[in-house]
Amino acid sequence: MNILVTNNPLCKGRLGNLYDVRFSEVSALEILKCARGFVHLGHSLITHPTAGGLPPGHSPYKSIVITAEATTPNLAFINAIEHTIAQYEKSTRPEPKEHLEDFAALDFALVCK
Amino acid sequence: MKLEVGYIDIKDVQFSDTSKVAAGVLYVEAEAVRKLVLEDARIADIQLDIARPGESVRIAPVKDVIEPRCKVGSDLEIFPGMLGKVKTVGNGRTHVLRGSAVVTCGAIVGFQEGIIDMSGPGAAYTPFSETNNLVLIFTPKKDLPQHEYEQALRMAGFKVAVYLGDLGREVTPDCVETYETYGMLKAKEMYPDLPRVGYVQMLQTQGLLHDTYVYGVDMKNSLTTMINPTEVMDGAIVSGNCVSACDKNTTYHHQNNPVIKDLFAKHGKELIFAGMIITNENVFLMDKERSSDWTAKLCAIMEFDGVVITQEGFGNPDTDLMMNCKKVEAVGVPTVIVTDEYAGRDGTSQSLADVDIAANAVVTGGNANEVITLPKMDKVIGSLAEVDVIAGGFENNTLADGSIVVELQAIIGATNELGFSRHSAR
Amino acid sequence: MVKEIERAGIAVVHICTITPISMTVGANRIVPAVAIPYPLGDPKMPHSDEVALRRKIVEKSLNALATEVDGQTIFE
Amino acid sequence: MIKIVHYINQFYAGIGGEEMADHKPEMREGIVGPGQALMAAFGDAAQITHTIICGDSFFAENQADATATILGFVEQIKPDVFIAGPAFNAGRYGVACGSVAKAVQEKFEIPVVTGMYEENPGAEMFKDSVYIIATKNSASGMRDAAPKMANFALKLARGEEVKASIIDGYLPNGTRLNFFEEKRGSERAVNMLLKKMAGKPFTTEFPMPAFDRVAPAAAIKDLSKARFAIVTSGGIVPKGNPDRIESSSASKYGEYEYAQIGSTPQDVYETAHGGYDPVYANVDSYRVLPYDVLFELQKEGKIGSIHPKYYTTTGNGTAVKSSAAFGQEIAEKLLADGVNAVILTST
Repeated sequence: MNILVTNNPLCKGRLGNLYDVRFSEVSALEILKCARGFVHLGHSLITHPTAGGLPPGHSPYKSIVITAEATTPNLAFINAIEHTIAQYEKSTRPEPKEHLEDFAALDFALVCK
Repeated sequence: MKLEVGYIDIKDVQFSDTSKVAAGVLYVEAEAVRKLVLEDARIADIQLDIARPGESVRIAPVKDVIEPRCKVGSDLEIFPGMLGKVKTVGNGRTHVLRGSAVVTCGAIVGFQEGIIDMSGPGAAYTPFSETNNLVLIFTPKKDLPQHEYEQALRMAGFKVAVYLGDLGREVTPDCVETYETYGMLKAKEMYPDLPRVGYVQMLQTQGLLHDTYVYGVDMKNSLTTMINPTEVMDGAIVSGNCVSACDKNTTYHHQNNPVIKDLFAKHGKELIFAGMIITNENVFLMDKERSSDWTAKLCAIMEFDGVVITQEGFGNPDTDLMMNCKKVEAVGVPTVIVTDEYAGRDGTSQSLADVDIAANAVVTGGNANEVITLPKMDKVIGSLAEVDVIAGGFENNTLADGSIVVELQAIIGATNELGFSRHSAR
Repeated sequence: MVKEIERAGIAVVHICTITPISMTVGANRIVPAVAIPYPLGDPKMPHSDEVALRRKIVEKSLNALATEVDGQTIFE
Repeated sequence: MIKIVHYINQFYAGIGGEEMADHKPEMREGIVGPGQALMAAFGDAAQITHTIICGDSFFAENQADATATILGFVEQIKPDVFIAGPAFNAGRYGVACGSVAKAVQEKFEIPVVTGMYEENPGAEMFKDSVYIIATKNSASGMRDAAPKMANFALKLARGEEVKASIIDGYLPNGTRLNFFEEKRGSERAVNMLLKKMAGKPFTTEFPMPAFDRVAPAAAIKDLSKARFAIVTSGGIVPKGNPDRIESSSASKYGEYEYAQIGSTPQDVYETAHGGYDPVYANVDSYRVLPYDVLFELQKEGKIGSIHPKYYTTTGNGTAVKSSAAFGQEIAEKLLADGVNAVILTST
C-alpha cells in the first residue's frame, strides 16, 4: 500500500483503504519536506508535488502519494520535490484562512482515486 | 475531412422580445435563456448581462467563454458527446457568430479568478474585450458541491451557446472558409515536397475543476490520441477548467485554436498540416511518462517532419511539456513548444518549473507574475469580492481610488499557451 | 562549486548519490555514494562494516583522482 | 543637462594599438573618439564632460589599481550617467568596460551603459550586472551602436521604464519583461518550426539555462605525496552552527578545522543542511566527511597530507551564482594552502 503524506483533514479518515495515510497538522511546506525525506531515501513519488492548478502558497493543504518501497533515489523526483520546496519557500503569501473547505476538496480530489 | 466554416460577423448584442440574428446584431430574448438555464434544478438563479467592447465594464470571476456555433445541413451537432450526440464532427458546414461570446460567471470555489476588462489597460490582455459578450451570472442551489456546480455551470454555458448558435443557421455568412485535411498517402501525393507538420495539444487534466473533455470523455482518463483539427472547430474539445485564468484554454480558445488556424493558413503552401495529437497533463507521474511516450510514438508513426507542442496551465504541466518535447525530439522530430512563464513579479525567478536542453525552440506567452493596475470600472458584472484571493491577486490590492492591482495571471487569456495573443516576454 | 575548484587546477572527485546531478553540475570524476542522507555510510550496518564500506568508497575516489580522464567519468 | 563620463581604451583614444595597451588610466576633459558619435545622438539632451582612457593590458594586469583610479576620477566629476565603450568583439576591452561599468554602478548608484558584441567574453561575464547594448562584432558597427547606447542612457537617466531586452536592444540579462509582439504566438511558433525543420537559424524566445563545462584537472601522479582536502555541500558544521549557515539558499559557506580524531563525531558536528533528513549525519558525520578513513589511509602511507580545514555549504536551493562564488573563494584558499586534491561530498 502506498503512503499518503497529507495535512488535509478530508484525507484523514477517508482514504485508509487506499493508502497508508500519514496525517499531520503542519503546513503544506512541512508536508513537502516530509515527502522529500522519503524521496531522499529512495521512495518514488506517485503524484507530482505541485499537483493541482494552484500556485505555491495558495492552498494550505498538500497531499502527496509515495511508494512504500524504497530503491535508488531518482533524479526526476528529487528535482521535482526540491524545485517545489524552493518555490514554496519563496512564496511570501500568507496562508489562506478562508475557503478552507474548497481548498481541501480540491486537494482531496487529486489523490482520492 | 473537410469543413466549411461560415462566419457571421456580430457587431452588437442586445436584449429583445425574440432571439434572432439580423444585420450583424445578435438579439437575445432573456427570458428564453433564463428558462433554458433553469431547466437544471441545481441552478437556483441566473442573471443576464451584456458587455460590449470599449465599455467601462469588468467581469469577474469568469469561468468559461464559449463562441456560439451551429452545424448546418446535417444531423451533426456542436459539442458532440457533451451536449450533442456522439457523432464524429469536423465535416460538413458550420456557422459561427463571430464577434460574440457567452461568458459564464460564478464563484464555484471561493478563491476563483478570472477577470475580463472591456476597456482600459487590462483590455489589451484579454481577447474577450473585443467580443460582444452575453454574460451569465449563476447562483447555485444552496449547499451544491463544487463539482456539481461546476458541471451545471459548464453545461448551461454550452446550452446557451448552442441556443444562440442555432440563430445563425439560416443566416448568410459574411465569409466562408474551407479547411480540408488529407490522409497520409494522399497528402504525400498532392504535396510531395512539403514538410509534414503535426500539432500536439496538451490538455489540462489536473483534477477537480481543472478538466478538459473530448467528445464528453474526461481527458485525464484517456491515452494520448489523435483528432482531426476540424473536429476541434466543432466543439469536440471543451473546457471544464475554472482555475488559472491567464493560461487556461477556454472553450472559445479551443473552438478558435490559433495553432490550427495558422497551420491551415500555410497548409498546401509551405507545409502539410498532417495531423493533430491530443494528450493530457495528469498529476500521477506514471501517467505523465505513459502519455508522453505515446505522444512521441504517435509522432513517429505519423512520420511528422516537425511539431508544434502547446501547453495549458503551469507548474507540473511544465514537466509534461518537457517530457513531450524531449521524447519527440528523441524520435527525430523537431519541436517548437509554446508555454508561458512564472518569473516572479520582477521577472528574475526561474520561469519554468522544469527545463530540458532539448527545448531549444520556445515561444512564450509572457510572464504571468507581472503586476498590472486595473482602474476602477463604472460597472462590475459578477463580483469582485474575491479579487484579493484569486491566484493573481494579493492582499490589500484594492487601492483607495477603486483600482485593483493584480498579477496578469488573474486576467482571462493574458498569457495563453496556444499562442492566441501577441503577448510575450524576453 | 565543483567546477570552480577544478577550474583553479585542483583535481576534484565528487562523491554523490545522484550521479546525474553530478553530471549537470559539471564534475569530471564522479563516484556514486550510498544514499542522500548518508553518502559514505549506512546506518543499517554494524559499525565495522560501515567503516569498511566508507573505506571502499574513499579508495575508489582516490583511484579516480589518480586516473586521467578526458571528460565526465563515473567510477562505478 | 545630463552630465556623462565616457570610458574608452587607448586604441579608441587614438593613442595606439597593442603596443600602447599598457597606457595608464587618465581623464581628459571633453569628448574623445567615439564620444563624438554618442554626442551626435544626444544632441542637446546630454553632454559628455569627461573621457577616461585606460590601456587594455594595463587594466587586465592591474585591475584593482586601475579600477580604484577610475573610480577616483568618476568621484571628482559626479556624472549622472556613465558610459563605457562600445567594445564590439574586443575581448579585453569588453571585460574592462563591463568591469568598470559594474564598479561605477555599485559605488555611485548611477545608471551605466556599455556596448558589446554578444560573443565578447565581457558580455557573458557582465550582462547580468550591467546593461550591455548589443552591437555588431567590429568597429564598423559604431554608427549603429552609438545612437542605441545614447538613447538607452538617456532613458535610464530620465528614470524611464526599461522595456524587454529585444525592444531596448540590450543583451538578455535574465530578467524577463513582458511586451506585445507583432505576430501572435501561434504564428511565431509555426514560423519558428518551418525554420527549424529547414535547418535555418531561429531564435528561441526562452533560452534554456546553459551548462558550462570545465576540462578535467590532471590526475594525481603520486597519491602518497598529494595534499587532500574535503569540501562538502552536506552542510556539516560545528555543533551550534556558529556561523549560522542557512539550511537552504545559503548566503555563505563555512570554513572549519576538523575536530580531533578519536573523539565521537556527533559531539562535534551537526548539519545545517535543510535538504535531507539530518539525523544520519548528526549521529555520525563521518558519513559525510570521511576523515576516519582518510586518516587511516594517511597512517598507512597511502596518501600524503590532509588539509586541517574543511569547507562546507548547503547544496540545496543555493543559487548557482552564489555557489559559483563560494567555489572560487574556496579554490583560492585551497590553492594558497597547497591543496592539490579535493574530495567533494554531496548529500
